[in-house]
Amino acid sequence: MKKRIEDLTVTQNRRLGEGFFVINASSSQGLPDILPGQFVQVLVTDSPATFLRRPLSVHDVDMSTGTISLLVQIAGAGTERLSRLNPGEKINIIYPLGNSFTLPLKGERVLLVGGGCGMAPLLYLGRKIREAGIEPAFALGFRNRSRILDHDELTKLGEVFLATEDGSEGYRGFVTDLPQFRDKDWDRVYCCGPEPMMKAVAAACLRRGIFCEVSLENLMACGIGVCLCCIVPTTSGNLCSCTDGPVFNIRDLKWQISG
Amino acid sequence: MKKRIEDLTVTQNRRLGEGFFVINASSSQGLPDILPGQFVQVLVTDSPATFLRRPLSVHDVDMSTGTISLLVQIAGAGTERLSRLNPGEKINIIYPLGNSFTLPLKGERVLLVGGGCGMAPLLYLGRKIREAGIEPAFALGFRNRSRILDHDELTKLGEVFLATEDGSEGYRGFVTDLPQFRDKDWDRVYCCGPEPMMKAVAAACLRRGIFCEVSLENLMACGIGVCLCCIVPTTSGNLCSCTDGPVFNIRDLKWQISG
Amino acid sequence: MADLRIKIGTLEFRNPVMTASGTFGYGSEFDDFFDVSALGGIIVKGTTLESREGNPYPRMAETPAGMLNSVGLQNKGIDYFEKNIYPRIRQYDTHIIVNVNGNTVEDYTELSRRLNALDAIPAIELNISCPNVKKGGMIFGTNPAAAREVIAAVRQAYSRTLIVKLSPNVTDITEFARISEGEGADSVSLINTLVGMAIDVRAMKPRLAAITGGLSGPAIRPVALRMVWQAAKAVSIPVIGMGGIMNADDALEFIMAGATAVQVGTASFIEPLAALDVVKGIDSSLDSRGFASVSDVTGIINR
Amino acid sequence: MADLRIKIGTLEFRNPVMTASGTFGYGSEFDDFFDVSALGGIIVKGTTLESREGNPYPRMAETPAGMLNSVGLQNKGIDYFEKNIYPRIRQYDTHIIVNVNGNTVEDYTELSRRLNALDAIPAIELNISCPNVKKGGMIFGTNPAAAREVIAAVRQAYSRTLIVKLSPNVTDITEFARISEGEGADSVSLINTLVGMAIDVRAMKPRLAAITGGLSGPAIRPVALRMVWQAAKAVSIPVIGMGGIMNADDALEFIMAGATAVQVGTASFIEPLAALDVVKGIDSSLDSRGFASVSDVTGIINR
Ligand SMILES: Cc1cc2nc3c(=O)[nH]c(=O)nc-3n(C[C@H](O)[C@H](O)[C@H](O)COP(=O)(O)OP(=O)(O)OC[C@H]3O[C@@H](n4cnc5c(N)ncnc54)[C@H](O)[C@@H]3O)c2cc1C
Ligand SMILES: Cc1cc2nc3c(=O)[nH]c(=O)nc-3n(C[C@H](O)[C@H](O)[C@H](O)COP(=O)(O)OP(=O)(O)OC[C@H]3O[C@@H](n4cnc5c(N)ncnc54)[C@H](O)[C@@H]3O)c2cc1C
Ligand SMILES: Cc1cc2nc3c(=O)[nH]c(=O)nc-3n(C[C@H](O)[C@H](O)[C@H](O)COP(=O)(O)O)c2cc1C
Ligand SMILES: Cc1cc2nc3c(=O)[nH]c(=O)nc-3n(C[C@H](O)[C@H](O)[C@H](O)COP(=O)(O)O)c2cc1C
Ligand code: FES
Ligand code: FES
Repeated sequence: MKKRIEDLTVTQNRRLGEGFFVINASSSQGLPDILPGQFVQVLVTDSPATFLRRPLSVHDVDMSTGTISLLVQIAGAGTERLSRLNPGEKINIIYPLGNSFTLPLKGERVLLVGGGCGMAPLLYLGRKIREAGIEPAFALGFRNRSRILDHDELTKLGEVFLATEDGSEGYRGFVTDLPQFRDKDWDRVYCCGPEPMMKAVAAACLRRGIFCEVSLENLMACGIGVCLCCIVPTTSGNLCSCTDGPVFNIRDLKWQISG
Repeated sequence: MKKRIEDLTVTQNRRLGEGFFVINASSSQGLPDILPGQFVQVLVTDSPATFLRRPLSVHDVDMSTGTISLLVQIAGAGTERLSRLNPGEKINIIYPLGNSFTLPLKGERVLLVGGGCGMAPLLYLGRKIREAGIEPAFALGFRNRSRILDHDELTKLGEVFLATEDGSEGYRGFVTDLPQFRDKDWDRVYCCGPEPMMKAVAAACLRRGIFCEVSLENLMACGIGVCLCCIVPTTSGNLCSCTDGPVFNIRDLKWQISG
Repeated sequence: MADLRIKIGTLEFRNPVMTASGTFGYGSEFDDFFDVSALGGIIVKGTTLESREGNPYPRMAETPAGMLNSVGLQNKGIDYFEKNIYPRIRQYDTHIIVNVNGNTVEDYTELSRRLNALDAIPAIELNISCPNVKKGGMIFGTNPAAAREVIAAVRQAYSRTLIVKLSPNVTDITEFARISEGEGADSVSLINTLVGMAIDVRAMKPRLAAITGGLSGPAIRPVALRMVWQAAKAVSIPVIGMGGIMNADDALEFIMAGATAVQVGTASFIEPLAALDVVKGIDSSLDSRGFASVSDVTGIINR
Repeated sequence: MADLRIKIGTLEFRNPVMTASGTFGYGSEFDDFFDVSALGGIIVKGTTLESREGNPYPRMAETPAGMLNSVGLQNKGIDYFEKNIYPRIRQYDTHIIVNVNGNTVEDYTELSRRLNALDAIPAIELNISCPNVKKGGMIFGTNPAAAREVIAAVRQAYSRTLIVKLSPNVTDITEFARISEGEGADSVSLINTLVGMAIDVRAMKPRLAAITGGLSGPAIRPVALRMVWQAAKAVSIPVIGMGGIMNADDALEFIMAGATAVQVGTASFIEPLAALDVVKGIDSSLDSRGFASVSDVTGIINR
C-alpha cells in the first residue's frame, strides 16, 4: 500500500462527548485501501505548541464518498486545535500508516474491547469483521456515565456491553470484570484503550489462552519508521510501533503482566 | 498615561487595498487617553512563526464607542494571521505606547506625508489637528494606481495630494516632488512611510528649515523600554524608539542626509 | 498558600521567582502592570563602570520560539545608576540585584566595591557570560582560569551575596559551577544566552549588525534545563535556573531539576505579567498537589 | 536551472542537499513519496559494528520548535547492513553515505575499513558527536585529543571521502573543525544535536528514559548557523551545515554563511518532501535572483 501525503477537506467536525470529537475529511482523488488498525499522521497548522505531526487512528472509512473519520480526544494543544477545524478547511495527512489487526476466521467469536479514544480504531475494525461475515461484540469501559461516548455506530455492528467504574451505567467495574468478557469463550480479543486497560485485558487473555491483539499509542516523531523513537520491546527486540505496529499480538510484547 | 494589557474585541476587519486591512477593536472598559503617534503591541496567537508581539500604530480612535483602529499591511506571518481575525474574536494588546507627534500651533500650515502603511498614524493625527482648529493637508505617495489605499477618511479632514511613481494617478513622482509640497511654506511636516520616503522628506525639510517629525518603525522586542533593541542613534545618544519615540524630530536624528 | 520562601546564601527571598537581567529594565517600567514587590527579586540591567552605547542597530532578530539580541550592555554606568536610579528603586519591597559587567578584572572589582556600598542592593550577579561584547563578558565565562581569577577578585571586593552568572557556551558547565563554588560564590545562575546568528536571505546579510547575538526564549529551554540539572548535581550552593521560562510549569521543570530559584527573561517582553503569573502558578500548583513548600519539589527528579 | 553541483573532496554531488543521519532511515522509507535520487546525497542511519538496541522508551519529547531524542544508535550492525540493506540501496542514483559510530577508536577504524570495501558507498560521515550513548560518541567530539586520535586512525583506514560530524556541545567549534582538517578529513558536517532535557511536571520525572537527549529542529538553527559560519571561516575544507533546516530559505542561510552543502534532518518527519523542496527552492531562488550557480552565494555574507 503506497503511502500518501494529501490535503483532505474537512466535511464535518462533530462533538462526540465531553472533550471528544469526530472529524470527517474527504479526499478529492479517492482514498487508498486502508486496513483496520492503521493510522494517519496529521499536520496541525496554526498551533505554536505543536511541532510534530499527530498520530490518529483511522476511526472509519467510507470508500464511496472518499471520506475518512478520526475520533479524537482533546489531550493538549494539537488536538485542541484540531477540534476547532471547520468544514471546508484543509487537513494535511500522511496515510495509511502502520500494520493492521489480523481479521478473524469464519465462525470465530470475536470481542472488541475499548475505552475513551481507544474506541477510535474499533469502529472500522468492527465494520471489516462484519463485512467478513462475523458479528463482533464490543466491550466498552468508561469512568462513569457522563464519560460514555456515543457508540450508536458500534451498536449497528454487534452487541455492546458497557462497564463504568462507578456503576452509573452498565456493569460496575472494569471491562475485564464484565461477565460477558469473563464467562464467554472468545476466540479473539482486540483491544485499544488506556495502557492499564490493555494490560488487564492482555493478562486475562494470556491466562485463558485467547488470541489477543492490542493497538499501542507510543509517542511518535515520524510515523514512517525512520526516527526509531516509537519503539516497543518485543521478543524479537525493539520494534517500531509505527511500522511493525501499532497493532501487536500480546504474546510478542515484553509486558510485565502475569498471565 | 498608564499602560494597560487588555483583551479587546474585534468589531470589524476590513480590506483596504491589496495586502492592507483595517481592524477595529473595542474595549469593554473604555479606552484610556491615546495620543496621535502612539502605538500598541499586539499579541498574535495561533501563529507558530510569531514569537514576539507586533507593534502597530494607532490608526484611529473613537472614544465614544471605545474603539481603536489599526491599519495593517501584510508583511509576514504575524500580520497575515491578524488579517484573518474575525469579528467577535479577542485581540490582546499593550497600550498606549510611545511618545506622540507635537501638535501644531493655531494658524500653522501643516502637511502630513505618508505612503503605504505609513498612512496608519496620519488619520488620528489629522483628526487631532483638525480638533485643534487647524485644517491639515495630506500628501500621499504610492507605487502606482493599484497600490493606492482608500483615504476617504483623510479627505474628510483636509485636502489630499496624491503622487504615484508611475503617474498612473495624481502627480507623477515621489511625494517630495509634489508641487504642493515643494512650493508651499509649510510650518510643520509630519511623515510616516518607508525609510527612503522619510529620509527624502526629512532632507527637504532640513534644507527649507521646516519643523519635521517622523515616526520610525524600528524592530522591537518589548515595546516598553526594557530590551534596548529598538534604539535610534540621536544627538543625545542611543534612544529607544519605543519610549523616546517612535516620533522623532529629524533634527535629533543622526541620519546621513544632506539637508 | 504554599511556603515559597527560599534562601540564597544568607539572603531570604519571598519566593523563588526573579526577573532576568536585561529583560525587566529597573523594574519601574512594569509599575503600570503590577506591583513588582510581589516578586522574589529583580535583577536589573547589565551595569558597567562607565556609560556605554552598546552595539549598532539592528540588535534583534526573531527566531523560531526565541529571539537573538546583540544589545551589548548599553547602560548609563554606575555613577548615573547611583544618582538617578538607585534612589528610586530602593523603595521596592523586594531584592534589587545588580548585574555586574566589565572588560577587565579591575572593572569588575571596582564596580562590585561601589555596589557593596549601596545598602539597598543585597546581592550582585556577576555576569561572566555576556556574548555581545568584544572584551570581557563571555571570555571570562568560557575560560576556567579567567573565571577563577575574576570570581576570586570580586569575592574579595564584595561582602554580600554573590551570584555568578554562567555562560552556556561551554563544553562542561559543571566545571564553571564548581569554580564559582570554590571561589566563594553564594550561588550560580544560568543560563545566559547561547551564541546564535540569523541571516536575511533576501538582503544576503546578517540580521544583526553585530552578526552574532544571544539566543533566548523557549527554544533554548531544553538546553538550559539540562545545564541547570547538571550544575545542581555538581555543586552544593543554590542554583538559579533560567532560559525560556514562559509559565509556572516551565519554572517547575527547573525547580524539579534542582534549581532553588528561577529567573524569567524574554517572557516579560510578550507578557509583562509573566513573572507574577509564574509566582502565582507555582503556588497553586504546589497547593493543588498537596506540597507544603517549594523545597518539597526542589530537585525531586534526582531523589 | 541554476548549476547546483558541489564537490566534497573529490566527490561531486548533483546538488548541495543531503538528508541527515537518523532522520531519513535508509532512504527507501521515502520511496512512496518521491524519487530520492533527486537528492544530493543520503546519510543513512548511525551504524555500528555490532547490532544495538539503543536506549529504553520513551526516546522522544517535543519541545518549543524542536524535539529531543535519545535513540542511542539503535541499528542492526554492519553485517546486517552489508547483507540486507546495502544491496537494496546501492541502486539509488545518489550518494549513499554511512554514518559511522563506535565505542573505541578500534570500533571506528574497523567499521571504516569494512565500509571502504563497499564500492557503492563513496563516503562516510564519522560521527564523533552522538550525545545519546554512554561510551564513544560525543566523548570523542568534545575532547580535542580524543578527536585527533580517532580522526587520524579512521583517515588511515578509509581511503574515500571522509566527513567528520562535529558536536555543538563545545566551547569552541573551530578547534574541532581545525583538528578534522589537520588530520586529513575531506569535510566537516555540523551540527549534531545539542544536549537537552525536559521534565514532565505532572509526573515529576524526566520525559526521556535516558534523562537527557539531543535537541534538533528550528529551535537550534541560530546556534547551528553561528557554528557553521565560524567553522567555514576557520577551515578551507568544505563545511556541511545542518540544524533546523525546514525550507530552502533556511538552507540558504547556511550556504550564505559559508556552507558548501546542507543536510535536512528533523524536517523530514513533519514533511517527508522537505529535502526535495529544499533542492527545488534553492534552484528557483537562485534563478529568480539571477545567480548562475549555488557557489555564487556560498559564503556571500563573508565576502
Ligand atoms: C498510532 C496512534 C494512534 C492514535 N490514535 C488516536 C486516536 O484515534 N484518537 C486520539 O484521540 N488519540 C490518538 N492517539 C494519541 C494522540 O496521538 C495524542 O493524544 C496526541 O498526539 C496528543 O497531541 P496534543 O498536541 O493534543 O497533546 P500534547 O500536548 O502533545 O500531549 C498532551 C499529553 O498527552 C501525552 N501524549 C501525547 N501523545 C501521546 C501518545 N501518543 N501517547 C500517550 N500519551 C501521549 C503527552 O505526554 C502529554 O502529557 C494515537 C496515538 C498513536 C501513537
Ligand atoms: C512603532 C511601530 C509602528 C508600526 N505601525 C505599523 C502600522 O500601523 N501598520 C503596519 O502595517 N505596520 C506597522 N509597523 C510595522 C509592523 O510592526 C511590521 O510590519 C510587523 O511587525 C511585521 O510582522 P510580521 O510577522 O507580519 O512579519 P515578519 O515576518 O516579522 O517580517 C516580515 C518582514 O518585515 C520586516 N519587518 C518586521 N518588522 C519590521 C519593522 N518593525 N520594521 C521594518 N521591517 C520590519 C522583517 O525583517 C521581514 O523582512 C510598525 C512598526 C513599529 C515599530
Ligand atoms: C534583550 C536582552 C538583554 C539581556 N541583557 C542581559 C544583561 O545585561 N546581563 C545578563 O546577564 N543577561 C542578559 N540577558 C540574558 C537574560 O538575562 C537571560 O539569561 C537569557 O535571556 C535567558 O533567559 P530567557 O530565555 O528567559 O530570556 C539579556 C537577554 C535579552 C533577551
Ligand atoms: C531521531 C534522530 C536520530 C538521529 N540519529 C543520528 C545518528 O544516528 N547519527 C548522527 O550523526 N546524527 C543523528 N541525528 C542528528 C541529525 O543527523 C542532525 O545532526 C540533527 O538532528 C540536527 O539537524 P536537524 O535540526 O535538521 O534535525 C539524529 C537526529 C534525530 C532527530
Ligand atoms: S515514529 Fe519514527 S520510527 Fe516510529
Ligand atoms: S522595544 Fe524594547 S526597548 Fe524598545
